[in-house]
Amino acid sequence: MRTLMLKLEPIIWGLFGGGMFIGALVLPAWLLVVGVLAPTGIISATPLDFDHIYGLASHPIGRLVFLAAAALPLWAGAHQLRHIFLDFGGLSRDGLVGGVLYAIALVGSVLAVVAAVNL
Amino acid sequence: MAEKPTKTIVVTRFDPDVDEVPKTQEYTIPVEDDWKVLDALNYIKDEVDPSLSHRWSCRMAVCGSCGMTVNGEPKLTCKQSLADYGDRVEIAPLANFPVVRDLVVELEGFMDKFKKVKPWIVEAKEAAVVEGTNRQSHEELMDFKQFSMCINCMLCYSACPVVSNEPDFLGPAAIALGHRYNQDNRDHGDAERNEIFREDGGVFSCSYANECAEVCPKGVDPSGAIQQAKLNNVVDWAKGFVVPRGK
Amino acid sequence: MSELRARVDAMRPATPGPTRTADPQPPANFPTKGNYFGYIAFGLGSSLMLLVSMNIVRTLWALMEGEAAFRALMESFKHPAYVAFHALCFAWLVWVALRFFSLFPKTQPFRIGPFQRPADGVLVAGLYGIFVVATLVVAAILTGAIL
Amino acid sequence: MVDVVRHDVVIVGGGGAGLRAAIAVVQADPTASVALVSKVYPMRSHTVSAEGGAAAVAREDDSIEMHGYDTVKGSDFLGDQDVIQYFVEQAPKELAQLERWGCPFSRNEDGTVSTRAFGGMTTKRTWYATDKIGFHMLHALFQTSMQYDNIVRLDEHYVTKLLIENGQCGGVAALDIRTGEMKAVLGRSVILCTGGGGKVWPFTTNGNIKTGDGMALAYREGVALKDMEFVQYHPTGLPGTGILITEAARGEGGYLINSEGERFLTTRDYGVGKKAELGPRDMISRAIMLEVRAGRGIKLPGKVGEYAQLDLRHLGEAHIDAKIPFVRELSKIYANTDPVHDPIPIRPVLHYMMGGVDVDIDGKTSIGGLYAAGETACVSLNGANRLGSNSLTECLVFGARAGEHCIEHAKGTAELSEAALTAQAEAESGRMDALRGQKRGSETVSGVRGAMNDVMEEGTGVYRDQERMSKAVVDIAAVKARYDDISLSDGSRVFNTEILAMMELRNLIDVAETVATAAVNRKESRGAHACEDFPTRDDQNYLHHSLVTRSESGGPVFGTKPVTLGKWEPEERKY
Ligand SMILES: Cc1cc2nc3c(=O)[nH]c(=O)nc-3n(C[C@H](O)[C@H](O)[C@H](O)COP(=O)(O)OP(=O)(O)OC[C@H]3O[C@@H](n4cnc5c(N)ncnc54)[C@H](O)[C@@H]3O)c2cc1C
Ligand code: SF4
Ligand code: F3S
Ligand code: FES
Repeated sequence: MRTLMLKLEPIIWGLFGGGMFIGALVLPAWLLVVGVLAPTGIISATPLDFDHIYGLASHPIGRLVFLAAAALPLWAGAHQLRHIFLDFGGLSRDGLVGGVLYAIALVGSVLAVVAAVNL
Repeated sequence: MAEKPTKTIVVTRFDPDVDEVPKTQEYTIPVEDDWKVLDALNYIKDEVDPSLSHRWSCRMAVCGSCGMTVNGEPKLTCKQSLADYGDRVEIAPLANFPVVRDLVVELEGFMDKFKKVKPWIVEAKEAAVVEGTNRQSHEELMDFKQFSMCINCMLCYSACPVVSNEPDFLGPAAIALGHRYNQDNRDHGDAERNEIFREDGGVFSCSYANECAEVCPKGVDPSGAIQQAKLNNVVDWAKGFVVPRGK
Repeated sequence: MSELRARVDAMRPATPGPTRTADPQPPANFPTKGNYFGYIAFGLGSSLMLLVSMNIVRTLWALMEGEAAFRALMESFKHPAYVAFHALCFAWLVWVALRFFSLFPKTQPFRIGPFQRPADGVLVAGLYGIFVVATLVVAAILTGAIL
Repeated sequence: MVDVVRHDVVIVGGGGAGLRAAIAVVQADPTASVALVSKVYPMRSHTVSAEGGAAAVAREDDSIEMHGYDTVKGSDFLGDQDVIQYFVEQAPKELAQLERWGCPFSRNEDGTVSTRAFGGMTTKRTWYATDKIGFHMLHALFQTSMQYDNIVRLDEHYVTKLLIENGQCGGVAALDIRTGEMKAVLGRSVILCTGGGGKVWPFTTNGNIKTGDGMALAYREGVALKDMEFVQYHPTGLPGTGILITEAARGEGGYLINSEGERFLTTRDYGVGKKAELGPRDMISRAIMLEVRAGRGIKLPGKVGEYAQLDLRHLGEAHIDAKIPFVRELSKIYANTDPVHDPIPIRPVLHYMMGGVDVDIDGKTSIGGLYAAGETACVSLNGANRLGSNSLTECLVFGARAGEHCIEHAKGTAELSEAALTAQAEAESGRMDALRGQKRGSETVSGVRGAMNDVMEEGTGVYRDQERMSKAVVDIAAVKARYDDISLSDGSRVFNTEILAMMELRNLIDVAETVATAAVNRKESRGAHACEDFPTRDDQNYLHHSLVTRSESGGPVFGTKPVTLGKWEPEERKY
């Protein structure tokens, strides 16, 4: 597992970098609007409205943005967690931990693709 | 005459023939206000306890021998003012290194890593025998100049959490040095070095803790070098897809 | 945390030295003090992205499944615990984003093609600007204020 | 039993000269094996601290001839002209080679290597890398040397003795500092590249490791030390620490001023003429001393005495940061002065030893198989006064030449009796064991070192006179006696730095003794040797090199050797 991970480092790191970027640009707004302001009624409920969001997400560009915002930060998160784990002495279990984390990211990405294609 | 101010210097001592593990020893000494931390150690060595061992030479922040942990932080002791600390100053060997004696650490591990990155100009394969000098624009020089300023003082290694945990990690200074040559337009060794950078313990082991850059006394910014090297590797790797390797 | 140790083989040479050495000590301030704290908080913060993005995957999935599923999901977001969690993530990620952007410039080569990398301060200011604008635009789109 | 390691060539010292020699050996013979023995990791060698630059003809408006003449004149006609001719011819090749090895030289607009003005040089011929040439040169050489697996480094090994058998040098006895054990490092030829001995004096630009070891090692085996009275005082060191502010600061346009704010090198006649701040070092150091004597020095409390100032303010921040950033960094850290806003306090400080192990142009000493190069050697390039930026180039040119000749010699020589050489190392090992933690009288290493420093500062300063020099000869003998009463307190084997300090002190005292002896025997003023009672140069009686050899009983014996003249006849040295 670890050997495979080492081979794939450049891609993973690329995904990580992209994920950090997209995550930093999109996620805070998403969290603020959909996660806090709308549910508490501080602003109107439009962001929670199916038609509105569906409209955004089904647009070709919307699909891409949603897909990117869903899939890439998964890799960023998985990668960072793996490194934190390493920083606390997890080298001997890096293969396992990294494997699980990246598997999560991979599954999430696949689900995101399926959803983004099929909506 | 007014009494000179004094400070208590707490020094880590270790003699492998006698001590199981390192211990500390305190020295209360008169100090001058323009002293560097190193001056206090030299005072102790000369006037109080000649059995204290520490490395130093240039006392002008350029030879890189005098790195130690001062009050928990890695410092170049000939550069660091003693006056920046209170009455008690703790001086220990650099973290993350095996300790040979007192404040002297084992450097051979670093020398191994240093050599691994091929820190020399690799000539182009078909290069003709040259006389004279290469041309290099100021901009080309600036592509790597910063990374050539490393004095091998090892502060960055002693600050990096990855170094504590991954024995194979090439580490900040060595990678910065390899990257320095990759960025030098006179060098043709990128491919070989990138290969090494991709191995276990290469550039991708760095978590970008950035502490290496924080502690570097020479402004080398090894963490920047490592991230740039990662980027180069990704580009390189992507190119490898388009143009298969093994030409 | 006092149990935290550097590996005994950290920085050990390929061929062991001729005399016995004392074990390496870990950096004294790791992980709770100074820059280390920031670094760890950053790492943990960006790991939050994993959770947040999973939520986006979930949202996408719900969108695919249809209006009922989506509505149920949105309803669940109204739970105070969920709101608190999202608020925490928001604050943390804003900080993560700012730290990320301030560390970003030096990861770039000094020259990109014929262009000289701008001064770090300028780049950081630019990135902060992009961050603010992007956040506002995304928020505006989500709220339906534009588009 | 001591460990025995065998190589073709043994090089002592990993500074500029030692590394260049090592590379020269393996390039001349790729099968040769080299032991590079150094008491510190090579990149810690004091070459690292050189700031200003390295000289070699590079520009259209310059010529080999001019570089030669400047060097001869700088040496006050005591340089050997065949050596100087070879040096100036080789210099551009060596620096170009260093460039191809990756040294990050500063550049001109068109991408060629940039050169700057330096003291005593007619035109801009000093190649530089901002103000850290030594650092970059050393690291480039060290890193380049790493690609040769047959250069075997023995880092942190302290050479205590040359192994000599039948008048041939067959290796060195080296103390492994890490283990405290002696090794016999055998080779068919040995090059000493151990650098200078600035630590003889209390106030010096030199680092802690510059203790004249190579000079003393050779001296103790009967090799003569040449021109030892000539030691260079650099005009601009920081008071207190002695840290160097490079001549490049003046090369880039800095002024020297006295307490009245007067640029005294232009307003008064100190012999430097229109060159002003870019006059040779000996003259400018004397000018500063005379200013101080005339009451125009600036006083500081404490031991550092009076000083002058180096004013860079008119250069502006941008120029300072572009060309001499390290000067700014050093001034800020070690003098609490930002040269952009305030003049830097400076005073003359001991910097460089023109003299050293007597060698010929090939680096050969009087002992077969023993060579020397770099600051530790005296190939008679520098004569009575070195021009700034010639010495780094010297390390390259004569390091390479010594390397090439010594592998030739090694190939043509039979091995010496290994048993005999090892027995000597064995004896050294015993001596070391006895020395470690030895209890004698009440003296300490630092106490005796301080006494030696005081004697030499008093007797062999910028200005000298017969009375003070004679006194130094007597006093240094007394210091030598005190040395035998030193007690040591560190009895441990591993990384025992006290025993190193003890052995270094021995070397320093030997060097000091030869300096004082040579000085008192030169009753004239020439180059850096300025006698107040003999204020002029006397070519009639003193146009010769001084040699000091060690007598059977251990004392110094004075002798002389002719200077090789050539196309440049001695003339009055006026700028
Ligand atoms: C502050 C400063 C600035 C200078 N600036 C310039 C300049 O701008 N231009 C210029 O041309 N020159 C300059 N010089 C002079 C020049 O740097 C030196 O003359 C030159 O570097 C000497 O090089 P070296 O190789 O002979 O010796 P060093 O670099 O001193 O190396 C000596 C080596 O010998 C080893 N060694 C010594 N003793 C022993 C022993 N007993 N056993 C084993 N190893 C031993 C040491 O470990 C070291 O590796 C400057 C000098 C100083 C001090
Ligand atoms: S990168 Fe900086 S901290 Fe690390 S060894 Fe080099 S100079 Fe020291
Ligand atoms: S501290 Fe270590 S983790 Fe990377 S950025 Fe520096 S090498
Ligand atoms: S003594 Fe040289 S860097 Fe501190």
